[in-house]
Amino acid sequence: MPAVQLNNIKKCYGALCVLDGINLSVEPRDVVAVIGQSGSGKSTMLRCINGLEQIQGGSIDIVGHRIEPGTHSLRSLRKEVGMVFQSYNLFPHLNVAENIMLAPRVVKNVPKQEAWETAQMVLKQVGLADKVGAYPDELSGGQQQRVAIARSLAMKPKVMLFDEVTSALDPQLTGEVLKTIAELAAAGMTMILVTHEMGFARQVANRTVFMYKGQIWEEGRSEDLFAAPKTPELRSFIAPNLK
Amino acid sequence: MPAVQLNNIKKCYGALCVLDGINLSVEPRDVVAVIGQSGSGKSTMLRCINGLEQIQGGSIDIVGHRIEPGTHSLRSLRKEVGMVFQSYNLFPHLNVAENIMLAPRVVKNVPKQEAWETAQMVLKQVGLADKVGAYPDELSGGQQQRVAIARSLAMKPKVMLFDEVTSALDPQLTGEVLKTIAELAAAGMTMILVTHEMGFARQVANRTVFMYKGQIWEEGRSEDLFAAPKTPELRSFIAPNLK
Amino acid sequence: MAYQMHFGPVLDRAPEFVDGTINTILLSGQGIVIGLAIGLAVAIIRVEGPRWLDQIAVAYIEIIRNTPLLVQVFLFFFGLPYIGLRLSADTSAIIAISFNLGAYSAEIFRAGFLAIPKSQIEAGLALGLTRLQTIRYVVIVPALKVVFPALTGQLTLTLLGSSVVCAISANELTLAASKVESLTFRSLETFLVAGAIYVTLTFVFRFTYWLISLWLFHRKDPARFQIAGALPHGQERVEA
Amino acid sequence: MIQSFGFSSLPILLHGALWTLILSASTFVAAGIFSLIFALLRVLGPRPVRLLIAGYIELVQATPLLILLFLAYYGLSFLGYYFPPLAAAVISLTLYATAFLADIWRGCIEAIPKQQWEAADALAMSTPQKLRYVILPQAFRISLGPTVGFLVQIVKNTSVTALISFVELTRAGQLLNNMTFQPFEVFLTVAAMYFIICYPLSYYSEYLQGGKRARSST
Amino acid sequence: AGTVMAQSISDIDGKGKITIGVLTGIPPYDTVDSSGNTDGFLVDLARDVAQNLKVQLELVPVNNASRAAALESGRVDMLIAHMTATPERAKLFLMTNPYGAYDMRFVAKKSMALTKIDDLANKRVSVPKGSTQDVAVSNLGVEGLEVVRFDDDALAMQALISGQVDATAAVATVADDVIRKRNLADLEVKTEVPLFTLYWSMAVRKDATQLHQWLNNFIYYEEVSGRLGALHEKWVGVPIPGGKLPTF
Ligand SMILES: Nc1ncnc2c1ncn2[C@@H]1O[C@H](COP(=O)(O)OP(=O)(O)OP(=O)(O)O)[C@@H](O)[C@H]1O
Ligand SMILES: Nc1ncnc2c1ncn2[C@@H]1O[C@H](COP(=O)(O)OP(=O)(O)OP(=O)(O)O)[C@@H](O)[C@H]1O
Ligand SMILES: [Mg+2]
Ligand SMILES: [Mg+2]
Repeated sequence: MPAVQLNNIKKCYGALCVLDGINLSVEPRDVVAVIGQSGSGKSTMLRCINGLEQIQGGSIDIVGHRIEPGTHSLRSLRKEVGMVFQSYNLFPHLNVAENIMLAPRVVKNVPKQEAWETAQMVLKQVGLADKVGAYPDELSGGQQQRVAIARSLAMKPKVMLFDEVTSALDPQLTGEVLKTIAELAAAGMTMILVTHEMGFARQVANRTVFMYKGQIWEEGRSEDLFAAPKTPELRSFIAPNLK
Repeated sequence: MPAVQLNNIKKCYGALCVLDGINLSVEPRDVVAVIGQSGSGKSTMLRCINGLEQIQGGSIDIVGHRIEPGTHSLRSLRKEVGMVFQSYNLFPHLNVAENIMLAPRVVKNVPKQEAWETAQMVLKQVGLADKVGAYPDELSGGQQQRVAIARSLAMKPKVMLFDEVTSALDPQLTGEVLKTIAELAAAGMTMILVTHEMGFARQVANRTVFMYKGQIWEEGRSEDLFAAPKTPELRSFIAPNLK
Repeated sequence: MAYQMHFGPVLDRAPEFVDGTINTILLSGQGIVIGLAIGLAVAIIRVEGPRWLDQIAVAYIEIIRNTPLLVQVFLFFFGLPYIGLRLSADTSAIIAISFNLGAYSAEIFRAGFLAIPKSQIEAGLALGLTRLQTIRYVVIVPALKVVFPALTGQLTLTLLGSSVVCAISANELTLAASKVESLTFRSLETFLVAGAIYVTLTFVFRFTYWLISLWLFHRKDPARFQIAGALPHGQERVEA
Repeated sequence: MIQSFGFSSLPILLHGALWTLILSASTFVAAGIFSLIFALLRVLGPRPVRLLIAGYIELVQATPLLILLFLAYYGLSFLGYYFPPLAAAVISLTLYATAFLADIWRGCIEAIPKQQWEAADALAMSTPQKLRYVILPQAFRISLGPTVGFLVQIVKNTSVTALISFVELTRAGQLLNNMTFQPFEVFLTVAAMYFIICYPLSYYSEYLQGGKRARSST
Repeated sequence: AGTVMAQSISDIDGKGKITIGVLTGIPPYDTVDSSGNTDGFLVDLARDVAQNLKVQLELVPVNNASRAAALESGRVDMLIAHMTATPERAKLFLMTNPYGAYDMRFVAKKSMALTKIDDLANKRVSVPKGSTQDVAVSNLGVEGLEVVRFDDDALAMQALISGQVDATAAVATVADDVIRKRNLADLEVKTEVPLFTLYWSMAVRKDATQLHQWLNNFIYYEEVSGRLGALHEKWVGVPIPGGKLPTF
């Protein structure tokens, strides 16, 4: 059974449909890279998958939950789907440990001791065990982003969604974060990641999806897709990245 | 007689002396570029020259006025010394013409008609004759900076001071502004300009001053200075710019 | 100056002033606690609530903010009995003060909420928090930090504004002062003393707000946090 | 004599409302003049003057208007100065409003970036010229919204002059209540009248501030 | 502004004006016209004072809480403000012979038994702040009686009408007027427990002995000439209670 299955979903703002019949199936342990021009609907698709946006048509099956137009109670779903944003969105008034422990404590009622141990574990996973007491504004962008990943991991999600998590970072910091994600991939996490880093998509993702004007224009195994793009749109999209 | 003469000036904040015995002599029609690392005291020197900062020692002779520690009434001096800032500092509530006409009208009591003609002339000089009625926030950064230059010119200054007037601009807009300054230089204006644009300093300034830790570390004809820096500090400062 | 000050007879009435001061503290203290609760609830309604509820909230806020507290006090005390709700002067005063502060603080809280980026709220939701949990754990503290100066300014106005409830004989400092005045006839001295007490109270309240802000916004020392947090993991530290 | 509350009572309230307006307007004008001076001195004056004004602002903001009014009204009499109630009311309200308005305006003046002062300096302008042509026009725009908002506070605060038997809207309401013993009707009408005066001001204030936000975000 | 404190008749003559503080807002003794001006018994008396002194009149409305300050501070030259000459007040001001009186009575629900003072035990009684009722009721010494103070007589009465207190200490004539006109059928003036008859004096500052003497004389003349009774009838509709006014 696929971990995530999008069945012909539609998402419209008024007359403008920014997702126009998307079908996608993601198997457990798949790492799917989503690429495409700005405005092609990548973020919107991700946001629909964990219910930050309502869909207008179709349905989404995800780790045993079903989202349809009008579905409202998404909390149980979100417990199992992590999401990391471009702008980190750490909570500035909480330190690293508190940021990480918050959701397990209040959403899952995990006892404090256990939440604390999980926090240390996930921090070690992202290589920041020593920053447990720091506040977000005391960290570099790359460190903040890794804490955000750790925060998601602490909920022990079955699927993780990443939305251009490195585009606000300079090249060096980008490296740190991509390394963390690659390790997660190696550990078998199911992931969908929107990215502008073609090289990374190619190396880490086993599948790549190219979006164009609200549709999935082309998709396939990453090697194949980058080596032999079929559509002229994809070809012109990846051209500058390849030279 | 030099247009500007700094005699061993000192400027201290508490124990920290950010200008530590500066001697400099600028002849009429000289164009002096001031270069140096961030924090070396370039802006401070400029600000002392037109009295925005009080000096603690030494004296400044400028177009017939003398500034010493404790000198207060600097208005007559400032009528003859123009200054342009990195952040343009146009008056946002006045349009271009009003920005330019304000000081001539209220400081020099120039009749309205004459001020208006001067405004048109200086605007033509900076290539913005068509923007006379625009408000600052309707202009690009480069245009704003050129209006700021025009505003200074309208006071018919004998000396002009420029403090990194292009560092907030992107390369294209920088070009516009530098062209304006080069034209002023060609027309014989006495100028001191702090700049990070080494190429520009080299081409437009006949003399260049290198500041280092609050002192004039090295100075001379621009060609000589850039071609054969004597001190290791200057050498390492201009090295990356030359390759 | 023809007039001779005599503070003696006024200061002999110190117990009355002490009583009045305590009552003023209790009155405005309760008003502040209830008022802030109302304000928070109304602000949440304004940001999150359905449209019709939002409109009621707006009407409430505008009515309160555009009429004098004194008139509101009169209405609560003399008006409510006409619809069968009889409240004591002190209760009416607390309610009037609470509703008054509620309207002002609602707008302040709302400004704070709007100052928090939408992405913070989405981050909370994406972690599986409910909207209310998101507000509780993610939004309130940073929002409060943004508006804390405005809020404490309003609380000072509430403390001082509580003086008008003496008009309905609610027990507080100004009423005590009137009583002393009518017994001693030393009006100027009485009101100078009352004024001095109010000024002192204001500074005491402000100091309290400052302490609260320390408690709310001051960061725990990371080093201390690590030690405290790591305590159950003694062996780990030894190992490291 | 005891009467009933009805349309015949309205003139009393309207007359009171008129006085509320006169009182508010006079207070605003007087406080405006002092506040401008105080705000400027608070920013530009010599240190002792700045401290003095800061002290005044702190002290007055920490005292209830009611007490202040009483002290000003009778305190001045004790010192041998007798003013008619309107003048006394305006004086006390001005004392109070100045402490807040001067603070608001100081904030607006300080909100103008230091570079604007320097640019004007570099153009050889004198301090009065800088204020007149560069700083105050900009500060004025920022201050418009908060100032109109504070006007609402002034209107409402005039109600405490009822204590010195100045017959403005609230006192008129009290007197009418004494004659009719129908407090609910009387005070509801009074509240409505305040609302009619204040709401347009609040609305305008919000509009001014909202309008500004919209502009600066583009 | 800035006039000297008038202490003697010649001071007042010199000024050409006398400033009198009168209590306002107590129907039926006075009424307010649509411009907020007060007219009534006390105002008429003040007019007579000015007329007899042959000077202009300046009226200053005062309330119970502010009247002492108004006189003491020099804001007014004298008070005609329903002030009762208690020994304590007499230490601070010179009080004239009484110019009028009212019967002070408790007003309460018909259902409330009030035949002796002790029936007020554990009851809440409203009074105007700083008034003689305030002093009198506060000094009754009844166990558990709570005195609730309001800005003026009308608010004190209002508190009873809206049920906020069990009783109020009020002027009998005023209370009757209110009960009749407002149809407050469940209230009544409790006649079994006379609180007291209060006589009102005018007040001047302590050192204004000449003015004080003149006012005593004025009051005597107004009474014997029938003017005083006529004015009271005009506003209150009944003669001054208590017959011949006392002197001291
Ligand atoms: N709230 C909204 N109302 C109207 N249109 C919207 C809204 N949110 C997004 N859109 C539109 O939806 C389209 C897809 O946006 P989306 O953010 O998903 O693009 P993207 O592929 O993530 O782009 P980028 O690479 O710039 O992040 C865009 O055209 C955008 O303008
Ligand atoms: N008001 C002040 N108080 C204390 N130190 C100051 C003050 N203003 C400037 N300085 C210090 O004076 C030194 C010189 O500053 P200045 O702005 O002149 O440097 P600069 O050469 O113009 O640098 P940049 O290229 O960054 O503009 C710096 O070390 C700065 O920190
Ligand atoms: Mg996106
Ligand atoms: Mg600089």
